[in-house]
Amino acid sequence: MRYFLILFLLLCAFWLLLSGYWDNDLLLAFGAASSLLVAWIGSRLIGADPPRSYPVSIVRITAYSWWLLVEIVKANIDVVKRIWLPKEHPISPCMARLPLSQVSGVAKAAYAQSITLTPGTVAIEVTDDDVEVHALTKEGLDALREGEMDRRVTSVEKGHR
Amino acid sequence: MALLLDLLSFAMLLGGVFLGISGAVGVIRFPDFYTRIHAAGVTDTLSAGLILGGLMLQAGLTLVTLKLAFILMFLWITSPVASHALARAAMHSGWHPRLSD
Amino acid sequence: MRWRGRPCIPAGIRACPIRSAVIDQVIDVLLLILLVITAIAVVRIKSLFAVVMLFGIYSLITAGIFVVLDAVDVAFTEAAVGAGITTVLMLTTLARTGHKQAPARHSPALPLTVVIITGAVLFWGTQDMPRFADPGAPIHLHVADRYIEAGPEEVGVPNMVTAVLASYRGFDTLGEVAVVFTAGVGVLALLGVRRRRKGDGDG
Amino acid sequence: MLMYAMAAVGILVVMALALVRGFLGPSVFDRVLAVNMVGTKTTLLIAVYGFLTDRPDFLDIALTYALINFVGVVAVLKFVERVADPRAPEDL
Repeated sequence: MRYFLILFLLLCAFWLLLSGYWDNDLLLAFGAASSLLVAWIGSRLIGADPPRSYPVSIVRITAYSWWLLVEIVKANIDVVKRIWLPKEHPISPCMARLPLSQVSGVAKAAYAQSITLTPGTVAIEVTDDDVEVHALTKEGLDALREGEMDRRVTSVEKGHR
Repeated sequence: MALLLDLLSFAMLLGGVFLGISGAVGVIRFPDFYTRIHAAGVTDTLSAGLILGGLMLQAGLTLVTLKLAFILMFLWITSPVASHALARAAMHSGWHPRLSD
Repeated sequence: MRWRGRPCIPAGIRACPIRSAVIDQVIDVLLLILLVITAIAVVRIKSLFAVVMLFGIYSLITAGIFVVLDAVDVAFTEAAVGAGITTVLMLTTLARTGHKQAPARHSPALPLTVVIITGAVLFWGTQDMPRFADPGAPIHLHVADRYIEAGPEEVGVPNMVTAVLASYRGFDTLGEVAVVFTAGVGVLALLGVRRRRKGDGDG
Repeated sequence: MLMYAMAAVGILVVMALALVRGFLGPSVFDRVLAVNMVGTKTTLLIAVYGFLTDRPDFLDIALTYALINFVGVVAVLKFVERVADPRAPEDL
């Protein structure tokens, strides 16, 4: 029920933001009705096992996003170099299983998502305690193996508890 | 000020297009499927970000910028999921990557 | 060119903006070239799976062309139905049949001739049509003006296509929905809903 | 105006290059990758085109495209993983 309510309110807010019509009764009713329908379908899909909600530290998430953005830019430049200058910067595709230190499923997903979001590394399989990564270069895989990204995601997660 | 903004968004759009073309060239040029995912990742992350960012600069603080931000957010949330699903599906189908060693 | 502080104008009731026709045409031509290349590839490739994937691309490019032609609602439908649902339906079909196209048993000369003649006739027929976007064309002189001018007040829906479909031609749409519903029920009855399989629900 | 036009044409070039990968294959996953790329680039193209013609309402379309494309790709992959014969990828 709580999940349903949150979803409904979020959808209403989203609808209002995107439509830009605030003063047309008919349209507002349609928006509310469709939000209600989608929220109902959504809560039925979730079933009896609603996802747990986590208190979020906005500051930590922002700091992490910022760091991730810088990493994405760096990784992009690296991959572009390897595309245009294959002689100077050869690729060396490789795979490895790396340990992960997050506890909750959400944090694990966030870590895998971050790995994939930086070009040059793709998370292929995520299990409870490790993640299988395919990397374009050995250097990229080694950088990931040092575990800075892992630590940062875990620290964001720990800030929650 | 307006000129500076125009120049900046011009640079961002050009950069985005350059990255997009680079990624596409990589997708054609890289030897096997798994390496091509990385090249496609370039076009989905920074290229899209620069292009949408350049548009955002032009739109200023309006509903339009908010929508552009939503597009970028959706793109950055969904594209890694798609890449991951792609790689996973390929792996499960027994299509093994070519490794360097 | 600046959008700062400009309100969002609802679809359909804005004046047509002045735009650079040359750039529009360049984009148009490029999209059409991509479309033709995709179509040729669809015909040439034998692997049906690849064909389904290329059809997805074909739909996306078509939707892009619709956007350039200002038919935003059509583009929307094309993307959702053409690239989304149709792909899934065709894949479901492929799962029940084979992945490979059977080799042709007869020479392609006769079908090719028929297609070329039909195409030539259609092309010849376009000569009689009014010029693209001609304000004096018959279709613009009938009821369209009234829909455009009175639609927002009479129906109260900002999107004109919706206003026409759901209000002015409401019975028409009701009939279409009935047809689609009957077709869906018929397909379900033919296929049978034995076990709940994922592929069936996807469509 | 010029910069939007250049961006639009550039995105079209990217789409064309992705299309080449779609033709070449060789595996079904390469083709799905190409479809995904064309989809995201269509999103960007529509956004840029909205600016080119000064019509911000195109952005709603772009937004929906981004989501449809994602749902489509995941649906296709679900299907491929479940149904397609893994031993004959060249054939697919």
